[in-house]
Amino acid sequence: MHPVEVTFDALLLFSMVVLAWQGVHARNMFRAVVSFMMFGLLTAVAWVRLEAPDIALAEASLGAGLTGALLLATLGRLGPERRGPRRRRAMKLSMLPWLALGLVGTTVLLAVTLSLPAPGLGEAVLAAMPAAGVDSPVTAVLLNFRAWDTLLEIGVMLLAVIALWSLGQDVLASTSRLPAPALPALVRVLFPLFVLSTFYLLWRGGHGPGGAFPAGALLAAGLVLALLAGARVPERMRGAPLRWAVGGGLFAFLIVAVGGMWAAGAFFAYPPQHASILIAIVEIAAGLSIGVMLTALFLGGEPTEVRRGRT
Amino acid sequence: MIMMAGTVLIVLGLLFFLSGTVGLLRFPDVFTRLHALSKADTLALGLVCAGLALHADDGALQLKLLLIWLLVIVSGATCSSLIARAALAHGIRPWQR
Amino acid sequence: MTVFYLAGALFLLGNVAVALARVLRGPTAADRMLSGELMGTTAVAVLLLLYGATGIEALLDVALVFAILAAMAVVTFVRRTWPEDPVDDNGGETP
Amino acid sequence: MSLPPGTLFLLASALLFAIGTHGLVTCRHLLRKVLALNVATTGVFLLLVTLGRSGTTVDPVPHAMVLTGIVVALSTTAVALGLIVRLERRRP
Repeated sequence: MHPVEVTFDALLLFSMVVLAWQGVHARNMFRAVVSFMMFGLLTAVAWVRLEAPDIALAEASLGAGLTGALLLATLGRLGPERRGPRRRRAMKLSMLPWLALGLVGTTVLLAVTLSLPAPGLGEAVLAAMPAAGVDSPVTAVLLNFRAWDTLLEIGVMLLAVIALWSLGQDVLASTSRLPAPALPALVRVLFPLFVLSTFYLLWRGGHGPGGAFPAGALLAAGLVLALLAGARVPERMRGAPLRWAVGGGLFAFLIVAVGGMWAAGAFFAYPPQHASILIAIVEIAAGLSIGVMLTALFLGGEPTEVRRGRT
Repeated sequence: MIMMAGTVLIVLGLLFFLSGTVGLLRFPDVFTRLHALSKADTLALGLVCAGLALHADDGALQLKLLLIWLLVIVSGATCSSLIARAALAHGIRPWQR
Repeated sequence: MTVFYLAGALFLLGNVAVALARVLRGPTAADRMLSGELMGTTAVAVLLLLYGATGIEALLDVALVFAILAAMAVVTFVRRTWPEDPVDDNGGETP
Repeated sequence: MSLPPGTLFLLASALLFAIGTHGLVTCRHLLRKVLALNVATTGVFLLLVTLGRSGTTVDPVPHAMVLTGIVVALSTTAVALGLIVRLERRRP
């Protein structure tokens, strides 16, 4: 490693630690949230340094982008923080055992890394790649070798949406009084780009970093921007169509999985000759559905059905 | 020669980033800081993109670099306007000597 | 050449670390958001330079995503965080 | 440089985890707790990927795990934030 690289890593990680501390303990809540968002940006750069561009992509879109927007939106709905009297001295003292614990943990980790034989699963994955139906090892693990995890992951997200929707109706959908003439223009320019890059990332997923989750996040970002610029969820979309869109990804995934059971004898066993087309279908369905789910998470409640008078 | 030009552009871009930061730290109020930061940063990123495009010899890559720069121009300009409007609406008065 | 790119990225990182002072000092929420915007643009530039250093093409996609998503934070801030309720700002310039 | 390559990242991941868990325990405000939890999660992710790099080939399995983890973290954060908003409404 070149000294410049080492310096870069050291500065990057140091800034991350400082920002993380700020993000948890800053006196002002808004400052904490902005620090946390910057922390997310730097984390994405750290993933790049660790040669994990796929994680960097997910972190940039989900970790830094959507989480940040979600936090900002929540902050606008909370009152000012009520604060008890602060006990600075006591807090500093309470840090000591934690510091000690951290030091011990670090030492153990270092010892473990240096002594482990560390074969990992890299070789095994590379050996199985020809039958995977995609060129990217990470996508192969996500959608073929360990597709089960990804299925459950989409299930977790669906559960989150259901939990939020069962809390009530979309509380975040209030509009502000501030005039912003530039905003609709921005959305008109950006929205096609969002959709375009969603499909670009879906297509990239087969060969390299990309795939359903970053693509879904971009789609969600586009939809959220449109909603923030004053667009409403169209009335005929509310209710059943929206629920189908939210559940569609998991549904398609399950159909493919059960189809594999019927055709090849095991849950999620893709027949090798159809693997790439099946993965493409799953990926597109999951990507679109993830986009809708993330938007639903941002809204924080089910868009109200306005059919009340008509039934 | 072209490599040289690219390197010079990148260095220039880095200097503009520095000037944007100086503006952010030294200027007296939100509006002046916004003014310094948005212009300097957009230009700086443009210079870095141009420099890298000169170093790359692949059309698709150059196109992507151009796209990144255009995106930053559009969103940077709009966001600056939005922040300035919000600040004004909150009763922050522009700084006067 | 690789070292040149890395040194450039290091320079930008140092630049941002200095600019963090604005997040700490405020005084208004707009100032803090502004430094966030600087951070976003700089992160794009850092990624581009790291692409130059490593040649991993996917970094350009990451930079593209950053550039696209930079707008979302600011728009959320303007539409949701700031309009309803001036977020504390312990005695800043907000009247 | 005599340090083994991943040392800095391991150190940072330990620090982040410590900051996160400490904040999770000591902070009163629920939003801060959510932020602290996310910081701790990032520490764990960094650890996973750094350890995955120590072999001869880059191991894609930790990458896939972290990708899954990021999505799960986002989902839980969203639900937690929704609950916090509801709680705040309830309180006088």
